[in-house]
Amino acid sequence: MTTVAVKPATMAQALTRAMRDAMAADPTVHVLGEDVGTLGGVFRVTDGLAKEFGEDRCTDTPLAEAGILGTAVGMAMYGLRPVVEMQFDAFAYPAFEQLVSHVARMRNRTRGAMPLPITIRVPYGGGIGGVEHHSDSSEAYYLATPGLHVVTPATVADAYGLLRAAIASDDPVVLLEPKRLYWSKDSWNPEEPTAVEPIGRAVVRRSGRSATLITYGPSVPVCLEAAEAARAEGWDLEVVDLRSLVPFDDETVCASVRRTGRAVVVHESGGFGGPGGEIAARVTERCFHHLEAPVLRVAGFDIPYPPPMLERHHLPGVDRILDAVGRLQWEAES
Amino acid sequence: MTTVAVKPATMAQALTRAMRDAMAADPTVHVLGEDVGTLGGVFRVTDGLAKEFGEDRCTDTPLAEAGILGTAVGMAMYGLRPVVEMQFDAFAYPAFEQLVSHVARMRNRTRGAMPLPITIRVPYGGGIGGVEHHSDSSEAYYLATPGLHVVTPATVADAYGLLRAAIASDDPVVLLEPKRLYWSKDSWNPEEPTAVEPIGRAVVRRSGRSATLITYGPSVPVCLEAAEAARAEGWDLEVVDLRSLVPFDDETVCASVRRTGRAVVVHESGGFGGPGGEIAARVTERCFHHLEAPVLRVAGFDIPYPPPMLERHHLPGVDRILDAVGRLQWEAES
Amino acid sequence: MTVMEQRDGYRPSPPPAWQPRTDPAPLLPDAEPYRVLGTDAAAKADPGLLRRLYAELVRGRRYNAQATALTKQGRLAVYPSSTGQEACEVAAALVLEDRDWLFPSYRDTLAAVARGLDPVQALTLLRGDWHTGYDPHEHRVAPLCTPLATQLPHAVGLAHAARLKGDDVVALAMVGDGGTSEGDFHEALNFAAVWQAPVVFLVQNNGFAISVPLAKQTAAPSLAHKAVGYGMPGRLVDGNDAAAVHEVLADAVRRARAGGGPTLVEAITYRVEAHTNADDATRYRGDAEVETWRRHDPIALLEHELTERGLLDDAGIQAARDAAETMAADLRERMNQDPVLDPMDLFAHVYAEPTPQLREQRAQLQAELEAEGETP
Amino acid sequence: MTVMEQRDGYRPSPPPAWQPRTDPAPLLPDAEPYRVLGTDAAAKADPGLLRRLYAELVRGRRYNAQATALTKQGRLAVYPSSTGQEACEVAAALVLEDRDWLFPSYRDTLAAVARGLDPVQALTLLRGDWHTGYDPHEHRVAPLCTPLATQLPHAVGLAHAARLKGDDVVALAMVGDGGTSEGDFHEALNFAAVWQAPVVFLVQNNGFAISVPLAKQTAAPSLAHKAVGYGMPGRLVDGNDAAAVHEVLADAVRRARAGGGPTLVEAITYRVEAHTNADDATRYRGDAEVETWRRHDPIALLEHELTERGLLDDAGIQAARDAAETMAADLRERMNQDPVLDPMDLFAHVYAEPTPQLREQRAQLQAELEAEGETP
Ligand SMILES: Cc1ncc(C[n+]2csc(CCOP(=O)(O)OP(=O)(O)O)c2C)c(N)n1
Ligand SMILES: Cc1ncc(C[n+]2csc(CCOP(=O)(O)OP(=O)(O)O)c2C)c(N)n1
Ligand SMILES: [Mg+2]
Ligand SMILES: [Mg+2]
Repeated sequence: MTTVAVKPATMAQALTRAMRDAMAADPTVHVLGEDVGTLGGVFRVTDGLAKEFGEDRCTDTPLAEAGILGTAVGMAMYGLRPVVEMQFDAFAYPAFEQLVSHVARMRNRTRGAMPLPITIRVPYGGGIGGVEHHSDSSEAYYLATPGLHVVTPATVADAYGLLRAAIASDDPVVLLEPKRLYWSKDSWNPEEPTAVEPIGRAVVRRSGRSATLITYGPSVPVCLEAAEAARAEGWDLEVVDLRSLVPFDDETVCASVRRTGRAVVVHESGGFGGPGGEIAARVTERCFHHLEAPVLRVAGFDIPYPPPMLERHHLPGVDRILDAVGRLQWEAES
Repeated sequence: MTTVAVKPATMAQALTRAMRDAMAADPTVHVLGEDVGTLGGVFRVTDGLAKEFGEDRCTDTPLAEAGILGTAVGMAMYGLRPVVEMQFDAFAYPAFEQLVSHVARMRNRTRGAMPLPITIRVPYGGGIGGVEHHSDSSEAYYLATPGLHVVTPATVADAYGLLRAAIASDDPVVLLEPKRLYWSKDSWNPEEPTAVEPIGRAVVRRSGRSATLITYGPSVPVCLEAAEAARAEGWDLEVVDLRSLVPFDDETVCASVRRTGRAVVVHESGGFGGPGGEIAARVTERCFHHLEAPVLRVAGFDIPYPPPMLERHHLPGVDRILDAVGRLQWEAES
Repeated sequence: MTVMEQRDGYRPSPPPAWQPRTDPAPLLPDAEPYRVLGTDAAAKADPGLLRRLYAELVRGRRYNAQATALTKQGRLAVYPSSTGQEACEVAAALVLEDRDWLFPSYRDTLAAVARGLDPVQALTLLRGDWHTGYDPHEHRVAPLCTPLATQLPHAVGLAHAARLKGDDVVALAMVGDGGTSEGDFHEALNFAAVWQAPVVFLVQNNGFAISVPLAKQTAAPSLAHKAVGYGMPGRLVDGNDAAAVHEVLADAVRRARAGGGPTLVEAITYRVEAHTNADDATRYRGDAEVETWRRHDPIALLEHELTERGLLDDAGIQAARDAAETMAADLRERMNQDPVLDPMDLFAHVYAEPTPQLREQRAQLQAELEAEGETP
Repeated sequence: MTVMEQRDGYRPSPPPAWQPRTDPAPLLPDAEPYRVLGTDAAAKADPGLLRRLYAELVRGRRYNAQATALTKQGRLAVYPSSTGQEACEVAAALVLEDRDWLFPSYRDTLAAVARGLDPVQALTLLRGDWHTGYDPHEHRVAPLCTPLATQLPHAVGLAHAARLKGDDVVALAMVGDGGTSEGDFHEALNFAAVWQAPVVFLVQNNGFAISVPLAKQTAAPSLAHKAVGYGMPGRLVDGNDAAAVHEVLADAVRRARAGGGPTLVEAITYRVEAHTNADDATRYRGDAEVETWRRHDPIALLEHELTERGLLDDAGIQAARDAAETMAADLRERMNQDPVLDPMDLFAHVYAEPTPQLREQRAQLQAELEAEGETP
């Protein structure tokens, strides 16, 4: 074993380490995808795995996403635990039929006889100056597909923990990796044993009493920044990082909203039909009489992801979040 | 021209008639898909078109959905107006990349220089005893894809009107056709000129004062039935048929909810991440202080569509709707 | 780099990477489909195998007829019959070892049954009480697959996984002529060839994809010719000649087992009945064509061969039919019983553990059923 | 139908539907890629065409160098260079008539430029100020396509539509070796052949799909061999020999125009630079291989031919270079200007008319920008 990184580590390194540890612990774990072998992936997240475990364990596939996911289904049928890398969010779409019609349903179709422990790693979201088709936020599609778990880390430690959990899960897990956090660092130490995060648990990243920002993935750091900035306005914001979109942690989210009485859902994905609608609706269903104001949403616009030079106008930023917080009817008029 | 049907007509016949009228009026309208020619489609919705307009206008394609939609893109680029039939909801998934990455975006990518006037007809939903993959409600996927219009008829007249509008639209329109309403009849007269429905307009199907049922497609008749049954409980329910999911008619929906103060969204698609979340969230954002209770949702369960013998347990029925209405906090406790 | 620098670099002949890596000639199918019955090759066929094939064909034909009858009685939601295609179905099942895997499409319940699956379990999907009615691991039969061609990459992945594990397992995947047009067909065959996976692709070219005839499906010389584009051999076989199908598949299986990689087999056959009981085939084809094919019937072909050679007498024929009738009677009886269903199963298998959301929904349905007095 | 009825139906020979509908032999590519330069065929080549190709190659190389330089100056977000592949790019552009259509991939800005597109417009996508920087109808160049192989069915549909309309239009679609593995490649070629659409598929086999070499992409004898599986001819050509590429494409275009249907052309070339400026090619290939290919350079090959034959002298070479430098200087200058962007464009082209929802969102952004004092 070679040393992967010194602390602080990046999210990309934590993901690499998670796969490496899983592959070392369990010979049935196989990584496959485009350029994941020799190159180590276009984001270098699989760096070194082919060298350490051989090309049969970390395989450069032909360039065909349905083929990648479809063969992963067959490998999982035979008892392997494939970890599939989709090179970019939009390039997972060719595999959509395999995902929806097989990956998500095989356990159910076979009354549990044929579970598919497949991890599907999807780099998602924008903010990296990528040209079209390289910055989609596709979580709405996965969310609406029963049979999939959908998780997304916002911290280096969670990247490790959630990927380990995904690989260990007997069910298919879509791991949405926020591209623009790949190179974010924190003090996670890759040389020390690190927790496997149970899938389905949100976490309060910052406590506050005025209102709750409900968010995940790439928007978590933005919300934390907004919460800091909000202090100047006299607001003490709580930030909940969902981490898992499916299953959804109603308990943690609702406990927070009941405490604060106000909430804003923040995500980069388009607003219309996006995760925010589901989240706002379920929070409202459960916390209606605790709400001082409707749950608001700050999301990407309902447009195809913009070209690099315009993306900053699209991405939910601190100002837009504070603006929404300001509209939470602090002087309730009825 | 041959006579298509006498009154009353079925929804399937109205759809056929819409294509026939559009093809007669505009030589650039072309129908393509699997079995749409000689056979007239597995639901017979394209019956007679190949005979009347020739196989070049109504074409049996090879069996490949991405190919069908992808070639339709090219045809639209050259000025045709393709009307594509996807044989069943789940068999549209192979075309997902073409849909999301091209159909929905081409106008935007080219700053309006290359609009794609493509109609994509997708038979959707269950209740017809179909085996797996034949009863999906896939609207959540289309809803979350900016650039598409998404419409769905609940009446014979709307089937005609919306399909005409879809074909006339310079933008891609996904027309979700409720399978179990294909053979529903009403007194629509196919021999008389019939209105093209403007896309984006909901309609109040039944006026009422107690609460609003917000619904669309196959759930409209169920909601109307529920509204009748609700009279016994002393509730006078309003039923709004959305018809168009994108664009969304906030005006009509919110006007109704502001009037009634209570709302239940009803659809057959899975609840989690389904259209109901979006609808409930936006209604709440806009009508918060008019709401006596949270907007509730009655939806399919968050499971793969069940086998025929169990589907009745899955589908939102009258009882489940009335049950939700009953939970609208008629004696508001705060 | 400027243009100038290039001038010295002149080398007229291209780098050696250009040599084709495989010779295409052996990959190409013969012009005529391979036949055994009624040809000289028949003499070399194993009589025991032929008799076994015969018994299974007779049983298979009866199975198809019984299943179709069950749709008329409302006992099956739908049935895509393989009548006329029994030679392919049966040969595909018989050519495999127990440890091998079969990947059937929706039309291939017969292959699953011939492989040993309980017909009632094989028909669960089409009866409508559940999706897959059997544990795929028990007989190594993957779930009947409805989304066309999507089962092909599964077969490749499974075969590849087995090979990586060092297991001697071959996967045989079945697909129709229409299914070959899907992208998944292409991707699966390409992966199989690149990985040299031990998999055999059996295309049953039965002339139609629902109403669409082959000529609207492809312009290829034959579907077997697609093999060369992946670097695997393509074989063309008379799909109504059970002995020929078995031999060609057996060759392919042997090759796969020996590490020789995948094979694409096109079996030319005919869908004698409608696409399913719900289909009206008269809308798109004439009786004459059907009749031509009925006269090239797989059972008749094999029966003729066996009786001519004295390998089968009237008693043998009767025995095969009696066995088929016994199977049919048993099937009929068991399919006439209403399956016992638990609505709570809707939530039981979506995930290993139901999510909190599904637990809520399960409780809701449970409460509804109790209110209705319909407690399971 | 019982088994009994079948017996009379015995007919050993199969129905005539079995005859292969096309002869595969003419569809198969030659074993060796077609070459012109440095062979006897060169004598027959049109000197005017060769000189035109040469000028475009020189300009193309310079264009590639300039675009790559612009990435270093931060003026382009990313650039996938076609250095070393200019013969394919240029021949693809020059072989088409004005009324024909070109379907380029992300790597093919050069082909678009050689077809007449303003280089600044062609580079818009890669500069990042918009997606497609030009009106596709103006030069009949479809938007540069990033999702691999998805442009191929577009080309087929467009060509088919033109033919239905009775227009004499051919579509030429470009794709990489990696792109041939995608399902869309398969579906597009199949549709094209079934419809006999006037389309030419040009595969630039440049040895790599990012880091993945051809041997991991396919086991086929050649990519051109895939053609036979669709029933169209496959041609293999030296992709660095501009005269050969032009001739093979011209044949295919002529065939398409005459109603002969589609052709698949595989041009064997090499991606001399990294996948894009963001890629580190040393991670997956050695310098030696690159050097071998640099010595089989498309410009050098053609320059050698022209000078040997007295069709080009030093003055001619200099003139080509001067023209290229002029283009590069102009490109540099114009790319160094910041594009003027209107954030409101985000909402302008999603639909013909913005939806009420988009109007709300536009108003929100407008208000934000006004608040920031950043009114457009
Ligand atoms: C992806 C997909 N598209 C469409 C269908 C609908 N469909 C079911 S069977 C069929 C025809 C299949 O023809 P073929 O592959 O030749 O098989 P056969 O029915 O002849 O056995 C079609 C179009 C499907 N099941 N899956
Ligand atoms: C559907 C899809 N999957 C993955 C990618 C990411 N990607 C961009 S270029 C590339 C390699 C393409 O190789 P090839 O087709 O040989 O073209 P080349 O880059 O060599 O010109 C990949 C994998 C993509 N653009 N689209
Ligand atoms: Mg068929
Ligand atoms: Mg390449």
